[in-house]
Amino acid sequence: MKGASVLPAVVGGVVFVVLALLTSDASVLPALLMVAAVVQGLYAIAAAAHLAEGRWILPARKTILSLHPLLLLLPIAFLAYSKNISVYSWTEHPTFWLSPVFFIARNVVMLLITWGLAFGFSRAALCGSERASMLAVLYAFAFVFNQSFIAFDWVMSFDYPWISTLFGGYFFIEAMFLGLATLSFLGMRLMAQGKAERGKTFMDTSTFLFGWSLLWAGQLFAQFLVIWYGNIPEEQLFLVRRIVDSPLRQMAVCIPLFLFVIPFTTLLSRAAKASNVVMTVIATLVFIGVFIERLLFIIPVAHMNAIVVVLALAALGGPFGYVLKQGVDEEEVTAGPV
Amino acid sequence: MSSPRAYFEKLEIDVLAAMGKPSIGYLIALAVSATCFVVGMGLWGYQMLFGMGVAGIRHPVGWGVYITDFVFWVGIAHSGTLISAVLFLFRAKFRSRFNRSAEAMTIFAVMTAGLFPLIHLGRSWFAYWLFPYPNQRELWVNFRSPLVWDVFAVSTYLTVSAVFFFVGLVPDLAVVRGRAEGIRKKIYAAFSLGWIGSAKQWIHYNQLYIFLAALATPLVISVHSVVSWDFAMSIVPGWHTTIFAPYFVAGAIFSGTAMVLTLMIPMRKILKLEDHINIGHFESLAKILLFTSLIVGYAYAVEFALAFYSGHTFEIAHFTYRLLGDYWALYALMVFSNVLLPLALFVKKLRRNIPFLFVLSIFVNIGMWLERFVIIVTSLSKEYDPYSWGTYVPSMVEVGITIGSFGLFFTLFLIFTKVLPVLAITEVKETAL
Amino acid sequence: MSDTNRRWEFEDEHEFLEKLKELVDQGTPTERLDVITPIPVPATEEILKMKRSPLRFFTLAGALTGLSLGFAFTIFTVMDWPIITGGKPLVSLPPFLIIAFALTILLGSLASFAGFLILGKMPSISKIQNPIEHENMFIIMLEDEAAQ
Amino acid sequence: MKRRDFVKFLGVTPGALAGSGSLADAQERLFENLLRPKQQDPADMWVVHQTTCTECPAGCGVLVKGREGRPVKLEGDPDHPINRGGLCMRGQASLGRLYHQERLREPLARGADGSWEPISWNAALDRISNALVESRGGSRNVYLSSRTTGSLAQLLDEFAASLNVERLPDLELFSYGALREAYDVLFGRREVPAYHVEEADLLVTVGADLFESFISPVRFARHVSEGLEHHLDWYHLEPQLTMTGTNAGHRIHLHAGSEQWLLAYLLKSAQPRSPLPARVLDAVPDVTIEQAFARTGVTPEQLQGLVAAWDAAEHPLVIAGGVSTAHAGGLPTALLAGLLQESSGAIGNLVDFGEAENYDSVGTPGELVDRVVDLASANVGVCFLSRLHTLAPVAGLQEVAGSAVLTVGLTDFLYPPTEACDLLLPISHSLESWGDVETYRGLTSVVRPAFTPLFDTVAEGDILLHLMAAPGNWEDYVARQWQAAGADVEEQPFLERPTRPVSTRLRAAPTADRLASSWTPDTLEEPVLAFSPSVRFFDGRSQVISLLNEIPDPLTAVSYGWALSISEDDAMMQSVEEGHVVQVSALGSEDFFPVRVHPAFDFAVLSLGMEHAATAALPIDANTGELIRCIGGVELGRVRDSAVLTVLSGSMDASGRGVLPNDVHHPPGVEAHEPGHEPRRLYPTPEHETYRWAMAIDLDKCTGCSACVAACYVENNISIAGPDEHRKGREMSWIRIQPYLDGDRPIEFMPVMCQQCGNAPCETVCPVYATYHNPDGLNAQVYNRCVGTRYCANNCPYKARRFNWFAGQRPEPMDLLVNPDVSVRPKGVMEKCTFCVQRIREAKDHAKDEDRIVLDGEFTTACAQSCPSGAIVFGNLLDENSEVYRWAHSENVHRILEGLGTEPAVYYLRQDNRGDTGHE
Repeated sequence: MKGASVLPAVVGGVVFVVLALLTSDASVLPALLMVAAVVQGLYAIAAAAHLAEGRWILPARKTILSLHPLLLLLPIAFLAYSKNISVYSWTEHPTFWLSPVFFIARNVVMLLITWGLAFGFSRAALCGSERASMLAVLYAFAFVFNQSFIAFDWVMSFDYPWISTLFGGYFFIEAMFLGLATLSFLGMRLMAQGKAERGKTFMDTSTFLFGWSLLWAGQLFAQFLVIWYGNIPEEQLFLVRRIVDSPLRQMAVCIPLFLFVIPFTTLLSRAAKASNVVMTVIATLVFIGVFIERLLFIIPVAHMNAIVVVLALAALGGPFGYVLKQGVDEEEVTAGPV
Repeated sequence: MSSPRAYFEKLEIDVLAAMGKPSIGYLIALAVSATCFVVGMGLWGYQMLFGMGVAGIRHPVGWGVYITDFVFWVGIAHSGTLISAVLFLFRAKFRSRFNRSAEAMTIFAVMTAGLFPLIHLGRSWFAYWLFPYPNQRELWVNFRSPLVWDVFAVSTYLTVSAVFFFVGLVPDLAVVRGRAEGIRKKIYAAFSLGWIGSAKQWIHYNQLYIFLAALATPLVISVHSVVSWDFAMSIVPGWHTTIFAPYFVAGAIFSGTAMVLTLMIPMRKILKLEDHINIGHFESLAKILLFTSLIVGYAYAVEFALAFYSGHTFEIAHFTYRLLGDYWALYALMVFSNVLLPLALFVKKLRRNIPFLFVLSIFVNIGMWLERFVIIVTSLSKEYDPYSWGTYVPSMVEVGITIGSFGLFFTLFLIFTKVLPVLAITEVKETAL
Repeated sequence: MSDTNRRWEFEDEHEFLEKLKELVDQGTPTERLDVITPIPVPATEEILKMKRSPLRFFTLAGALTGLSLGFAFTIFTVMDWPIITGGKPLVSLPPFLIIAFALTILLGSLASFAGFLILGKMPSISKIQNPIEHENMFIIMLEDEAAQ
Repeated sequence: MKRRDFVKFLGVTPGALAGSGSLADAQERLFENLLRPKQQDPADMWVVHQTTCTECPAGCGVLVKGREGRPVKLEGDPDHPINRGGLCMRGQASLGRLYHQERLREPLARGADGSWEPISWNAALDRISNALVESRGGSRNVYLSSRTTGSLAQLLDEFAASLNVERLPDLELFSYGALREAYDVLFGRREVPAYHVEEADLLVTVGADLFESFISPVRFARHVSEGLEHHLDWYHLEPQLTMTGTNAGHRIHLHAGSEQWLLAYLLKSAQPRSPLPARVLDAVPDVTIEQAFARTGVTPEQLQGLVAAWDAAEHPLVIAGGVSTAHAGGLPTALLAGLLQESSGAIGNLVDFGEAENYDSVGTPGELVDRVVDLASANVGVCFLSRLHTLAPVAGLQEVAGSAVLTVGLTDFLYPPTEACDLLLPISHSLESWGDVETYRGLTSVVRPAFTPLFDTVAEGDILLHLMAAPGNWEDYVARQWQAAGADVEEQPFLERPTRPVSTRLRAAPTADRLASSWTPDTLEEPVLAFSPSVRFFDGRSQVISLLNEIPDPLTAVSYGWALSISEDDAMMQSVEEGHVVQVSALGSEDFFPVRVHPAFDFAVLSLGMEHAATAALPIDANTGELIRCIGGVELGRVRDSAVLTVLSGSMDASGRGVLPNDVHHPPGVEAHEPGHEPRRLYPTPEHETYRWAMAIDLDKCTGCSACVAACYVENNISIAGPDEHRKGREMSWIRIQPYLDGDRPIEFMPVMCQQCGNAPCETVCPVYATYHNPDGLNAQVYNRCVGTRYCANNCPYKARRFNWFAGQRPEPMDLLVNPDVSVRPKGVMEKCTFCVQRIREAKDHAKDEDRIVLDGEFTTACAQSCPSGAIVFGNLLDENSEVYRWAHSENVHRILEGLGTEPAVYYLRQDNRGDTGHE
């Protein structure tokens, strides 16, 4: 099973690196952001479930815990991308925090640490040792800081010196949002393969998605309101560029729609929470919504090539999907309902 | 274990015993708290008579201890609904040991908090102008002002918490009714609304309780977000920052949980409820404490780091001042109590050590009060224009009124322990099986 | 003796449930059966084939009213007397959303509570005056037809 | 502003007094005839009288704006030749003297136990008459007053002659002894000439504090700012920092007492335009640049620069004065300055004896000391002390006054001299009585009563006339004087007589001799104690006015109490800290002074406000008879304890904060927000239809004199907070002069008031709409809607909002000093600058009646109106022809904290690096 997951990872990684080296703009960034978010997010959920002794993750546990090779892929991919670091305007006037070397170094180190802890946690958890809990906690720390720095460094620093202190938190909330959506997919596949029967815990995943959409909306509003109300030109410029000037501005409306309005309203009903169709749609919308948002962050401030964006996404997303599929297929029938 | 009924009976007896004749110690405590409250109100009167100037607040520090107290008490109010609603949704069993007192605490804390916006007004006697009604010239309030949001958020919070509290009480009031005599029986009967526990009642009751919990949860989040926006909506460096909403919510839950510990640990002893509340239950609270303290710590770190990350003159100047300026000692104590000390909870031994938890909870209460004070005062005392810089020192009036607010809170809580069952009897029964 | 006005009391939940099931299986009309329990026993709902409580419609109605009222109210006031503050647009939806949210929760919960009282027929004067105490017993009551 | 449009004069029919009639009913009759504005004008009508300010000898013309029979505001008279509309803070605040609670309200006589007891006017005057009669038996009567000119001087002489009273030379702390002595030596004219700085292209001032107290500060401020228009180059050399110094393009610090060396060097090194007699030149020691540097501490570069500028200039003008002529080297300094004026051909035009100040009757403290010595032996009968706030400078005077048979004080306050008095006659304020002032040759201005006296007070003139038993009253007397001059005192606010050019010839012999004899080779030993001119208290006489204590000193930002200002280095060397209360050796007295450590002050100079000189017995310069204001070799004594100074400035360092129009900090690669350019926003800034009231302030012209602050206080009924509140930072001023340290000048002054933002952060946060954006672009404040959350103040980045921590105190009769157009704010509400909305409303109503919009310059705010240097313009930004539009769209315009996007309506103008070398 390891080999099965390592190989595609390597392939995808190579393709991605090549793409990154060929391009000189930010085209590969969205893919990098997405995969970093979803994989780290899934692990975060696994860790949380482990600590909370949440039973609801059990069926897909193995699958998730076998994702760590993809986490190792991230530092490599990031290094390749950082060849195009000049897409950040601050590189013309580096500061202490924003100097290319420090920038690249700290991110690579953090990605490696995150991978290491995820690896350790997977090992410990699967062989059920005590150290798992401790590693889970450490991973949670790593996850939070890593996603925060991904937010601040990879995305926010495009609009230097604009800052939003919640940006980091917003990112790891979204990462877990994606994680939950993935979990929902896994649950459905497991049920489809008859390896688990519909039960309370699938509902729980849906309920979590429901709650998360509200939480996410809160995070979004908390940032928007402060900037909208403060009316400080430098801050408003960030929003103006994206929702007033951006070529994608019409699509901006999709973000709250896909990530909050639709999930929240539909999942109000208990029936929807149990329905495969609904959950498939919702989980997909979450993925699309987050991806659009990532694009929207970058488009006004850095050039991207549509084809490369898609190819890069395939290069990293492909292995990810494959590994999950493999994992689920190799899961043996679990005791108890999902 | 013996038959469930035996346990039920014992539980009822134990809990209702707590509502029996007040001890001398109780009466003294009540007298002291009441006195503090009365003195505090007296000082408020004095302030209204002579003017706001008797407080220490000054130009440019327009807000001081009063707003600090407001935020502090609203924060305290938060654990109640959190423990009740959120944990209910998460089906966390240990909640049943705390939800009753926590909810009571919520209500009393909100009432206390509600006083401070009035106290800090230059013209308290016109406080009603903040309520949404048209004056003679049909001028309404300014719904764009965070202070009006406060009015809505806090009053909603009080109402919903009260409803939630009462609904949870109904079956227990019926229990008390069953064991009470004479006039007390009649009163409890009336308040239990004729609850008998028939299936037809339970089915609606369960629905109601879930919905109230589901509505209260986002409310908890929103209320303290709104409170945080009192600051974040401004353009004051140190206030105007996006992380405030989640940061304050976490802080609120943090301080609220600490207050639950502060109250429950002695209460458990005094009311002899050791059989029903065990160390495991406290450990669960300790975990919440640890979790929220980590979030708070994260917020401290991010605020600080990004100030320097951005290179903004004002941000850098402000956070340097917060760290090294006139109030450095308070800031240091705050970081110690809210971030460093709680890290000890990673150690299971300490998580389960009740004296330690008690001491810790006191530190956290102090630390969280200081957090609000530091945020409010340091930000205002050195703002944009250096000509208008100045440091603030609270006056005795402010100190007195603050003590008075504790007086009010404890008076109400002490009365509560005597008139209502401090444990959610029915739910404890439910979870005991 | 006939099956009218029978009353069974159990100390144990399971015995109670079994008896209840038995009664229902015997074909006792569920509307004549009533149970009183010191704690909620979800199982009874299934046995008695009770319908899911319509309380949620109260909640929904209340919440929606609150939401719309919140926006209508705030927008009306700024239109009624337009006053510019801080260069913000007259109809400033982001702030108004906060008011609307608060009212949604407020009316939502109040409506739910009202729904509870109405559906549960509370407060009930008769039950207040002479309540039935379960005394921690699981009770089954069978009313006679006359009571219908 | 057309004064004639609205000026209304008092119609007073001269009430002929029966010669015998008692003074009391003379008063009655006189004021019955004064019209009572209440009856003749509706209460909402301003009644404006033209008169002359007597707060200091400068004699500026003022318009007294009265309502309901009481004056509530003074404004500079736009037509008056001295101030042309400007008025200094002392003038603005002088109403505070009129309405002062502690003003004498009735005649007082010293009781047996030494306490004051009321006495009737007639009784009091009879006592004096009797004493005068008794004094015929050989004892001498003396009359001492502060500077007296015009009709009163005339009357005093008659009085002295008719009642055998010796009139002593008038006592002034600023007697210009050195200058008058020097001009006497040089040209035989013992006078203070007029200095026409507006006609010079290079101005070199040596210690002359043009903007604080030197001759006529308001006029100098106007002339210098006119000079700046045509690029007047200005070198100011002084031992200790003054407000004037901070305004000079080149401010050069030199060692106290070394001025003569610098001037000698300049005289010798510059090319003379009209060569001086060899004999005179020989008397001037040759000073090499090294010597000059060694003596003065002025670097060779600076010296050469100065000489170069002097040679290059067409009309250079040097003025010595202030502290630089008030020490042992004072006379040679003044002499050399005179010689430079002579050699540069300034005498006769730039230095004009034709319009010399009228100081005829004023003696120096030195002269007075001689008289006292002579009087000490004689026995004094009646001793009159009129309008004196101190006798301290003249040793022994207090004793002489005390030993007199009857000492009569004519005064409005219980100033220290009254301790020597047996009888006190409360004299009317100049707004309550007739009179005139001859400021300089060729200009006499009327002092005209604006309303009936508040208390039982009488004009000095009437007292004298009564004692002389002369017919007619003081008003008639003044009128007669004016008729004699062919003018009508009723009609003319002032009388300008053509002045004959005065021919002067340099008197070589005495000049040379005096130079040689008075030359002092040694400069003062450092550290030096200097008595700085005080823009707030003049020579201390104005310190009784509470408002002037409330407004901080522009240099030190200290409001209440004396403070000894020292540089940071001195503080370090003397190991004292701010607030330490120390003793100063030189003064010997038991006085202790709290220390104000000030980065901008010069090393080895300790400065103390001139108002302190009014109480300390300072040494007197033998050459000139002038008070010594620079004392060498002082030491700080022990630190007694520590005090909290009432410093209103939180910090003077605004570097990189975008407050001052200097570089606003932006992170690298981020371009500054360019002025006037509207940034992209999520929602637009409000538009305005007809008016967008705005203000523009030229920081190059602003001298920091704080006249605007005083004007604002009086116009807007701002309450006085007092020292204790000031220590808590709770001042109430709506406009403040913020002093900033900034490489450009020693101190930058920045007037800051509510910026009336287009996107005002304060407005949105108010829950009750107590503040909002009105259609004219004003940030309106509705006092009676305010509940006092203070949120607005927290959120105002300019901190322009003031909260009423307590109910404002207005001790009777100060309660009469209220502008009825402006509500008095109750406790617990927020208040702030409204751009004088009451004036805006008045102007708009007026325009509406004539069915037009308000014209530019039709009215202006109190601060702009009062500004002596015309640094503030106010108007409608939407009117493209308006002055404010021109200013706001000129170069180097800046708005405070522009990066916040608040779109303020106050524009600040400043040339970058004005004065290339900045302060040396």
